[in-house]
Amino acid sequence: MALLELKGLSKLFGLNAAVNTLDMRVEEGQIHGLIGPNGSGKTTVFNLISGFLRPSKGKIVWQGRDITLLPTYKVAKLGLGRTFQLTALFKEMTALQNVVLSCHLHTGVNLWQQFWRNKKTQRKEKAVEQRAMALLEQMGIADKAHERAADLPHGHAAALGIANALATEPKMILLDEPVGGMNPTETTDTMERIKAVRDQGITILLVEHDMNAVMSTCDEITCINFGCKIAEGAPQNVCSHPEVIKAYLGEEINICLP
Amino acid sequence: MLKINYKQAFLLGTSPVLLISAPFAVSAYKVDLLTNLLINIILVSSFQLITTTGGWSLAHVPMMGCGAYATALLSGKLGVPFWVSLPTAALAAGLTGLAISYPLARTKGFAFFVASFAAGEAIRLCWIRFKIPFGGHKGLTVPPPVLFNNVAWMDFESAVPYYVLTLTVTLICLILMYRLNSSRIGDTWKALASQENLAKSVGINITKYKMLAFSLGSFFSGVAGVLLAHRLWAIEPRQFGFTTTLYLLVWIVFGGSHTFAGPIVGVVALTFLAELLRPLYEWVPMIFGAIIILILTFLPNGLESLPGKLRSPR
Amino acid sequence: MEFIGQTILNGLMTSSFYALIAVGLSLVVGVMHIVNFAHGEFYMVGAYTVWVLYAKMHWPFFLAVAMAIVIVGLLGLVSERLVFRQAKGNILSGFIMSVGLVFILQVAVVKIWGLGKMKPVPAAYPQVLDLGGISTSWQRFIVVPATILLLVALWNFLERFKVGRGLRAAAMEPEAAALQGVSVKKSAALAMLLGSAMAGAAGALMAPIMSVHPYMGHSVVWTAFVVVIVGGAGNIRGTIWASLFFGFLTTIITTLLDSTIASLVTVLVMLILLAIRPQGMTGYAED
Amino acid sequence: MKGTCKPVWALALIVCVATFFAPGGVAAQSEVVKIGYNAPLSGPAAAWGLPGLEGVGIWLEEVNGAGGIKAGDKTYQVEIVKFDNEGDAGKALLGARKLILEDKVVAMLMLGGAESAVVQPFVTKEKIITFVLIASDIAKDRPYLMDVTDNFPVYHLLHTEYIGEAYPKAKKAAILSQDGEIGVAAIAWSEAGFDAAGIEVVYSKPFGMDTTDFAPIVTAALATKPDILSMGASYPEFQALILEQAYTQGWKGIITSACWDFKAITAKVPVEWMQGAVSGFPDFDDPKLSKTQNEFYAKWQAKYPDHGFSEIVWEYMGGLEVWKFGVEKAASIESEKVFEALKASESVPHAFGPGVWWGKEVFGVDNLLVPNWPITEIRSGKPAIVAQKSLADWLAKPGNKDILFKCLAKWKLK
Repeated sequence: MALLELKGLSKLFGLNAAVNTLDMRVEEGQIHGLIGPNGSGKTTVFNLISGFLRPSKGKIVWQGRDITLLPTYKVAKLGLGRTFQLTALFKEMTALQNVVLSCHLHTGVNLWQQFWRNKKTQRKEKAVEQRAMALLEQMGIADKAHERAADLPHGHAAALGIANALATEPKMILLDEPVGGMNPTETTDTMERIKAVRDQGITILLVEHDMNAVMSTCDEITCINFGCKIAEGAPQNVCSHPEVIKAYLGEEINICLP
Repeated sequence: MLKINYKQAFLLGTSPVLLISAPFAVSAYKVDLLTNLLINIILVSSFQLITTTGGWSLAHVPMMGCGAYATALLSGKLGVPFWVSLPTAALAAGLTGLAISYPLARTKGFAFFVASFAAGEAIRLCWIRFKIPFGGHKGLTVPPPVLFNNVAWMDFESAVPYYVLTLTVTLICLILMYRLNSSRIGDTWKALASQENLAKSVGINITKYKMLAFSLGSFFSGVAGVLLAHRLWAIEPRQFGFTTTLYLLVWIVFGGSHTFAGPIVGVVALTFLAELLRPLYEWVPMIFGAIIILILTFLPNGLESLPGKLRSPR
Repeated sequence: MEFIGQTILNGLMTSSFYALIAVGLSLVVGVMHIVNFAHGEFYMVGAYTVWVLYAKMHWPFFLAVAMAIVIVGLLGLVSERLVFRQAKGNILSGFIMSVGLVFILQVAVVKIWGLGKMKPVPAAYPQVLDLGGISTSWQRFIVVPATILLLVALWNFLERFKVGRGLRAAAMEPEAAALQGVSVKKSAALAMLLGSAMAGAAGALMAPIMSVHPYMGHSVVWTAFVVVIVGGAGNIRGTIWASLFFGFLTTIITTLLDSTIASLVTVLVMLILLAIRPQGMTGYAED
Repeated sequence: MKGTCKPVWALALIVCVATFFAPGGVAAQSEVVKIGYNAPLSGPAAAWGLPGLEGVGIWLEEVNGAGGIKAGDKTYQVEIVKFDNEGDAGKALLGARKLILEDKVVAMLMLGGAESAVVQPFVTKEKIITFVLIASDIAKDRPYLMDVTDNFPVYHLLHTEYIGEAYPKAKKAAILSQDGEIGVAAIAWSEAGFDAAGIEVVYSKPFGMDTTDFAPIVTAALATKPDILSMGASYPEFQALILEQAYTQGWKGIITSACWDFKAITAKVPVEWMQGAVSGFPDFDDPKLSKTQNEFYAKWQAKYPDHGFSEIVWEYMGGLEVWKFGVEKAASIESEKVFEALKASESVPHAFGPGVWWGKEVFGVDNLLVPNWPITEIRSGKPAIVAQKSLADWLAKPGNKDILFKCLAKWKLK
């Protein structure tokens, strides 16, 4: 059974269909790439899955359960994390505080305990902090734990974004352009970390413009244009698909395999 | 746990002495001013709880009014003692806040602004329209609190004992609010104000947290309302009208809303300014207006950002 | 029958007053994203201009109205330049600054012309207009055609002229407008000029039939806001419909019940609409 | 622990700075007697406070110029200490505390209304005599509150009686007044007056304080076809708008009100239409008033040529005049003694003639100074005194008292 399944998903803005009867399956344990030219509706798909937008038609099925109309925070609770384009962070807080806050779902501390903070709560908070620190370490930014998120350079900010998403203990994360605006070294590093996350058993759905990065990491790719699926399959197959080449014509024609 | 150094111990020891001895150094009128100032400090700090979540409520002063009206009905009409009516009335304000926070939490930014005004105004119009039990424009009378009968120094009709009572309540409220603000809950509020979408995506139920902030803010403003009502001995709807709201906003903008201390700095500074300018009463609104425009132009984050600016002039 | 006719006439006149004051505010809120609380004070300055020019210096009424439009329009332009531009699009700063402006203008007017009782502005057209049993004064009736005239003029300006179209675009889709080369600063200044001029016109036309005093703006500005919110900021057509709706709603409820209930219903209608459609109403989305 | 300390220090710091910065009270000079003026001086309600200062200023010049006020063998210069309460009851109480505790005033002038409820418990405790402009503020638990100038709303009984006598054909009356303490009092007393005069009250619904558009209200009132339109105690800015509406909606009849802003009204409606309108306040140049009043008016007119005259100009000053009378009688400036001397006087001079103390029957205490109240009618574009009526006579008429009590009970004022 697929982990996530989109069934005939559509989203209309006025009369324009940003997403048009899209069917898609994401298998567990894979890195699944979602590509398409600018304005083809990739981010809209993410927003639909994570509950920021309500689809006009169709269904979103998560582990066999219909989550189409759930609000975002409940989707997150079910184990579906995400990051944002241009990396959204809690800018005024330190990197560590960011991750601690993102552990929100799994602190085991209710509101009253958060306010009162007895010994037991403090112990629990300590544990959360340690877990957050471990996540930072995993993303390679442990040395930046006490810097303000707003002051982090772009590469580190992106890593922190992923750490935030991981903190929700997801089964799957949606990454929205994780390497956008990075230099080649940063890109390679980040992609390696993403692979490491996958190897931990977390499924990844990824929107990315950097074709080299996509081709070298993804196990499976879906290409959409004008909200419609035009190709799906292994990277090599999608890359050479005539529809895909046509869609990318005039944009990034130099798609090549490594 | 109890690692207090000497400086802290000294401050902690001396401050209560100063706080309690201060009123004996000045006239009874000044003591009343101080009492009013303390009440306003609760008001701005409780407002800060709400602004932390990113919403500037225009219903906060009517929420204070809820506390005042509740205590007027409880202790004035039903004869409930002050001890009981203080928390009960504050709770009433908190519950009213909870009720109106549901529609309000759905809105944000500009829409929140006007919707909160509508909610506050609706409450105020109810006090005016429903003469029973709210007394219409005439308002209600509130008895001075009696804690113990026939204890001279506990006569809360006079300024100094009431100041001490207000001081105690203010301290308790400030400590609670400060803890709240610096707890994980406070962090979550700040987080959802700065990055609502990210907060949602890490599983925070932002509606719940916004409603929590709004009702807690209303609860503490209700406390301020109770203290005000028992010092004024009578309340009327006009006291909780839009002019008071404007002054509340001016205080906060003047002090800055990003830190716990900012709003308090604002209300204290402007209260003194107003007292110093008393001889120029006709000009006071204009001076306030000019100050506000200048502050927002040159110091957009309020007085609290001044030390930072002085340290690192850009 | 007469009672119903009179109520319809009353509702019509209230609606045109709402439209006159709200359309200008709608432009300002829509284009500049500033909750201009001083709009009511602009209205007050318009009324004072008519009092000074028409009642004290005996200029012809419509010349005084025209002058009020010009003066208040310029006042709006100046306050945009000196005050609102500093808010840099921050809604809260803009609002608080406009509150500062309210205090300044009120005190200035009190200091120049004094407080005390309302300023008497005689009716320029006091004749009674009798429409078969229902009646009003010409002075009051004039507001209806004048409003229609001003709104048509504004509409034409926004439709026909390039700057006007740019302004409308800036209100509806700020990013798209910026892409098309509409200067944000210029359109803000223009919106402020036009919006304030409308407030000046409202004050000037209402001066003979309202009480002219330094705080007269306070009572109308929230009504104007309710109309703008429900009609959609920057949406002229919506604002006019909302004016008609609230004009008749308040008139009917005031006639049958009382004015406090009318205010209560008005704010509740706004609250409910905002709760149902939090973003839709304002014409532009946040963030 | 750290989290707990911070607010405590901060607060201590604030309070300390406050105590040291706050300007201290100035010691009272022995030769000066201070009177508090606790009224709205800024904001929307300032129209009820500022004009009074004009009259008070003229009075001070006169009294201090003549050497001051004599209390026994001592002479005092009178000083007015102003406090702007912005029309806010809470600020009014703060002001009362400042004036009495810090400035040591011996009497206080106030507008009254909602502020009285808030200020009176404190004033009663301090035993400071307070003069207000609203007679219905008088109450048993406010022994030191007096109204010595304005007989509002009591004189509504006399206006209505006069209308009943002068216009026997008028049978139906509509009362339009705002929904506030003052407005509702006017409605209740007017209703009693009309009832006693055999006139049916067909409309008496109070309108909201924030009303700006009177068309629907007037339409609703006129639908009851009244012969008389009473504006109760409508604020001047409301009166002009109500009358403009009544005129443009084609109504004709007898108009009455507590007082006029005649200049503002006749800007909106023709003077002829206002002919015969009944009210209780003459302009002070009325030849039927005493020479003192005429002279006061002339002086005021010379000083403030473009201000419109209103009873507010006179009323606070009228309080001072009565206080002066009390001081001379008591031969002391002490508040309690002045109060007792005033209450012991059989008759106290009032601008409209000698007045007597009344109020016990309705308010529970005789703290209202009642002269024979003038009735004015608009004659050739100006209010002119046409009669002077006595409250005692009205009350003596059989059945009148019962009607009054019934109406007060109906409006929950007793």
